[in-house]
Amino acid sequence: MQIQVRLFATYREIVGSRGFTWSSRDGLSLRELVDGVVAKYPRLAGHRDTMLLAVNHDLAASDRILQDGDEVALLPPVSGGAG
Amino acid sequence: MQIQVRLFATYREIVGSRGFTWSSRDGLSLRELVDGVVAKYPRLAGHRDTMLLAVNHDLAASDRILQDGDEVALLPPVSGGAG
Amino acid sequence: MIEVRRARIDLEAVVDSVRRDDAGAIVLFLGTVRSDERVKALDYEVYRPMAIKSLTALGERAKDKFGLTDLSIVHRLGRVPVGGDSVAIACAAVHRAEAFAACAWVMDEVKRIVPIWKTEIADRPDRIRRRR
Amino acid sequence: MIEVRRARIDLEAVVDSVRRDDAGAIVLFLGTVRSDERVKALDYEVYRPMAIKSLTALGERAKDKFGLTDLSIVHRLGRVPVGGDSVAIACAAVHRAEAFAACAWVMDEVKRIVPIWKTEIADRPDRIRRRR
Repeated sequence: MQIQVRLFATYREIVGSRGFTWSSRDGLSLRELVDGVVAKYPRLAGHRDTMLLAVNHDLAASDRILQDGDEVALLPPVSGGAG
Repeated sequence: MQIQVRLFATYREIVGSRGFTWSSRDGLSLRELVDGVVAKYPRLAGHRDTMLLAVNHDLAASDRILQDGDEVALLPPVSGGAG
Repeated sequence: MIEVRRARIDLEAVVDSVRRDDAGAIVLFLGTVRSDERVKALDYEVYRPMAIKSLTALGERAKDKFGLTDLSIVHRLGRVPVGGDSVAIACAAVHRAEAFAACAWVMDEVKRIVPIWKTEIADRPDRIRRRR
Repeated sequence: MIEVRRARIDLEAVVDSVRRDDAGAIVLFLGTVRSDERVKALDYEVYRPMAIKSLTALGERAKDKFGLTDLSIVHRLGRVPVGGDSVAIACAAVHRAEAFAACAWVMDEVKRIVPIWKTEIADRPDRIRRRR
């Protein structure tokens, strides 16, 4: 199956891209996807503790089983507002 | 001496005027002035407990001794803002 | 900006009056005339020189108490229809907590100490009454 | 009104979007870019579909929690210079206590859960850094 991976702010800069398509076997969990992405881009490893994960625009737990066509976003800590 | 008396809202309606000049001996206290005004307009009597007093645009205590030319305002409870 | 005015309040002007590059937060409070089955407007009476003096002193107290970078208070005088703004208070501060706290406090103080009185204007002229 | 936009925020439009005759109080919060010796602007990056979904849900939660008559949230995207407004939140309620409490709460939540990130744009390009 194919997963769309989106990256923002610091993660986008580390990876040097706004996102990519990730191909995998069926039944992949969100945690396994992140493990794979971090293995490919080791500089993301130090950010895992503060990383938020979203599937199809909603926050998701890492045991979530992904479906073909899902959009997964790796989100650094947010910082909206001013100041 | 001459004191300018100003009336607002309910008091203005009771007295039927925005104010008047009050002539008196020197050394009149604010309390004595209010006593005189209430004696002349007895329908103000029921409002004395909630009446605020100002002399020359500042709140004043009733033992204040008035000077010639002072502007005294009798103020009903205020109600600015909306709602 | 401390003002008591008969004309409509210009919100953009009130907010702009407190803008400064060192402020990170502006809180604007608007008191608006709420509809009521009997009321079509409020009429504000003001003891103008005392109100200006009192609002100015209140503004200075608020700046000190909350460390505001700036503050403006504008209150209407005369007839304000349902839906209209009676009062606008803008507080600017480095951080938002102070701006929120100051704006709420200033509005409480305006209702407590500033010589302004309102009268309800009824949809039927025989029903005018004073509102607190 | 829930919006994420590149253009300047129109305050009058944001306030007007929450006006209703049954509201007696409107509180508008503006987050503005504060000056800093090193910073000339902030640059906002937004995960737009999730931000819109998250702001919409936040607005509904705030209306329920505080009994608001209406609420609007507008956040900028892209470059905002010092002195510019990054975010505007307008809350309308029957009474002012609810409008103040809701507006402060919504701003806290925006900073906590909405996928928006800012980067400081320095006066010297070698000094860009991310700000929380």
